[in-house]
Amino acid sequence: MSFEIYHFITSYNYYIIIFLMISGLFIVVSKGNMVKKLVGLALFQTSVYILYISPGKIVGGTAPILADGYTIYSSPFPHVLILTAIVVGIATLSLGLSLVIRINEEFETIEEDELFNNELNDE
Amino acid sequence: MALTTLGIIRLRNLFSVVILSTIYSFLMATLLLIFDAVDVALTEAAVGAGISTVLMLTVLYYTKMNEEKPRYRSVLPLIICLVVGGLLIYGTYGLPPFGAADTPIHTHISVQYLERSINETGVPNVVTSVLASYRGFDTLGEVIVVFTAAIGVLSILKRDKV
Amino acid sequence: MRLDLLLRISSKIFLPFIILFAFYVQFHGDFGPGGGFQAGVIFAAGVILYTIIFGVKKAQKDFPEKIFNFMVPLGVLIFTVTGLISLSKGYNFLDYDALAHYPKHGQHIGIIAIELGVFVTVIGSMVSIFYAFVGRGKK
Amino acid sequence: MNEHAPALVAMLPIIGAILIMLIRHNHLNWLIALLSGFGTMYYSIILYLDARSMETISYAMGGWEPPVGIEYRIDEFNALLIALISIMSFLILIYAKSSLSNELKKNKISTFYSMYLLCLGGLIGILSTGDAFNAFVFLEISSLATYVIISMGGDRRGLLAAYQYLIVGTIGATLYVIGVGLIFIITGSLNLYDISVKLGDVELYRPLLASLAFITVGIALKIALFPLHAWLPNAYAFAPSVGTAFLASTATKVAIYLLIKYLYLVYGFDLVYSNQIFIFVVLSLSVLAMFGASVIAIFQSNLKKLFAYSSVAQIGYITLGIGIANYNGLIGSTVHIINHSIIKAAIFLAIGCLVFSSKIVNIDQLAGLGKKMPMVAVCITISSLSLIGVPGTVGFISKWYLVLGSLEQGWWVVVFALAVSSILALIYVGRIIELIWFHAPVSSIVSENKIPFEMIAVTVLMTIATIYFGIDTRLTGDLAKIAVENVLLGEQL
Repeated sequence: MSFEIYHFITSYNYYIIIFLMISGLFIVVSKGNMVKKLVGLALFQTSVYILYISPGKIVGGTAPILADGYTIYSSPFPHVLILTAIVVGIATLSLGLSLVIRINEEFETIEEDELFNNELNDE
Repeated sequence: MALTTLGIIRLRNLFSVVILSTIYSFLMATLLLIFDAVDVALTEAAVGAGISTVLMLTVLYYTKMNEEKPRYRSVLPLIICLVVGGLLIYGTYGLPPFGAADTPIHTHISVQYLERSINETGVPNVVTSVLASYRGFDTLGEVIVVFTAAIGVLSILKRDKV
Repeated sequence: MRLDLLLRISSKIFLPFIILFAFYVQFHGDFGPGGGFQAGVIFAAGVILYTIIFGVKKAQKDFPEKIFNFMVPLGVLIFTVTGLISLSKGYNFLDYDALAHYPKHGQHIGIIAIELGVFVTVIGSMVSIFYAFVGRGKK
Repeated sequence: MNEHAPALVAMLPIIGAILIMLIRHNHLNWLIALLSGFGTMYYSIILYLDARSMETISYAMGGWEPPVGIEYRIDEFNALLIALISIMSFLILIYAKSSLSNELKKNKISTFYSMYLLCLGGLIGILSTGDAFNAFVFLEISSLATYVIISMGGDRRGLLAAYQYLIVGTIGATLYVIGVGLIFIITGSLNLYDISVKLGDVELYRPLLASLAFITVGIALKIALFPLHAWLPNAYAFAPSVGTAFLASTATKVAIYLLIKYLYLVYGFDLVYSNQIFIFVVLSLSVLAMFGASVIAIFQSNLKKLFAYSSVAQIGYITLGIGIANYNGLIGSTVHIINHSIIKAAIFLAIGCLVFSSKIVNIDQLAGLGKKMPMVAVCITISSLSLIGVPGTVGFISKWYLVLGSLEQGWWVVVFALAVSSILALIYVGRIIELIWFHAPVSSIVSENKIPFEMIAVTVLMTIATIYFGIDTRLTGDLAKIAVENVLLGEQL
């Protein structure tokens, strides 16, 4: 049992991630408003960043910019990946938002319930 | 952060949602700073809190400010989330504790980057050297993603010439 | 109106610094945090700020949309051409060692070149996307 | 330059896309697209021949040896698929010019070509990369390009379809990234080969299983594996005809390859298939897809939607082979990837001809087509028959291998399912064939445009291919055998 408690305390970063991730995913799958869905999607993606970054941290380490006087650096590898992921995230977001603008123009609503029931399913 | 997330879930006013997501991004940037990811923190602050907020507000200018009440409630989303969450807890259980230095992430390839970067590329910021050189092809992909998105947005939003 | 004036003047004062900061982030990326992407976003944020304060019309006159639209493919082109140059010299794609006699030197040139490519594309894309968003107009 | 073929194959389409956007000339853009498509095809064939003569080609991007740098790893299997999709997309490009100028606004055509090439480059990148994160980046390139292509269809519902796919696709990609992240935490590496070596002595079994689940579900969203298929019919229905043909014949196949790669080359046969739950889920979902989607297809009135649902069902066949996981089952899957790609290209190109000449979108408008447009009618008939798996067509070959595979495992239920789903396919295809040949023409349908030669030519070519490869099985069957023997089951045999 003590191992479990120890484990829980030392891995708290993962539980933060999981909470944020689930909230983001929940917004995406449960909300009908398209803008809100995209916000949720952004949250979902953002929470993944910590999943990558947090294991790269070393206690007592410093940012991976080499300088005299420091010997322990946190891992630069995940940082690079997440930089790419952020870029992909904003690209997706902007494309999604532009689709929302057009959808709003064409259908005058951005609520999914109304749209999908009326447009896509009745043929 | 948890509070802002809950706020985003509960609030129906989209303006507040966007502002909350900006706050979330700033908090995220701070957190990333704590994790020593300075480059990422800078980017997240500029992108998450800057550009995406501006874009979302522009969209809100065109659309309605309030989210409508969902007509029916479904348990399915909750189930999906619980399954994913359960799987994540299952999967992360037993992973190396936070802040440890002897985990595979640190001992395998990162070490090589840290040791080789200055000699092979002459760049002290290891993030830059990995980004631009060791994994330069990823960065090329990333630029192509931005390119694709920009061309796509232009094609979607440009009015057709009559 | 006075608030507006305050904004206009302060943003005019700030704008050069934002642009300057963007260039600092761009060229200092080797030593401190930053690089092409961050610099591009900061630069674009400067233009966006200008647009918000002075309106779309004036902004598009001072920073014409066409330039930014052109920058989008240009940056990717810079990037790929860098890769192709190393290819043409018999090295692997994106191997910067090909760019100069000493590998380390070549790496340096290569990193600067591709960061420039990233910078150009990101400015172009972000500003183009923003212009496309605000230029759509309410129907 | 041949030793750089791995890089060139992925980069040529992208360079073409950049040039098109730089020049934006109305007549040149098709030419540039065609040229870069041809270059890609040329190098992909060279690459395949190389892969056959050498063992595995490892190409280090940036000259950094893997796992430090990003590696492109070409074996007989993915080289085969690269060659397949680049040949398909080149042929579709020939077809594209007239069809697009009919369906799209003039100022959007250059964007379409650019997106088409970007999507192609992205797909080839996914196929050839040996790096988990690089695969994600290229997945996003192709996905973003796909969203744009879908939104360009002209129908306003295309916007909804694109948005829907964007949400689903991004969730899928993010789940994939989570899975990769878990592997990354336990191995510290992103190179797939390196990972597969390291996973052998990882004690952390739970994160491994969780990552397997995340990656599978993430990719399954992209594959449109039943019941995660909701985005696909709308996407196919509202994209421009050329876009539909391209996506149907390439995009899902690439995602399937990615899944196969993870299951066999990264996690390894033993890990995946010692897990009974996993096999059960894959098999039952495949069978469900074969039934469910076929039943839905029967009730569709939109022509493109019907064949989109049939795609979902056909994907079920491919994943079925993956679930069966013996020699014949895998060959069945591989052959079906190739065959289905050809069949669906033929069908959607034929539908594109119909849209071009008389704006036909619904099934009842097909009545009497056999008399009005015999060529197109014959093409649709033959390729639909091959969808059912009539002997003498390609569809038969893949089903044959799948039946063999399931018999070997002694799974009679699966054999039965294959038979029933073929009957279901017969129902929806039969309805179309009946309308085409045995009904009087609907007078309200007028053909406005004469179909240009190259459109007919490419459609006929694809149709002939569906018959040729059905009779002469040496090419597809043997290539698939080589791929399966040497790459997937290398250690088992």
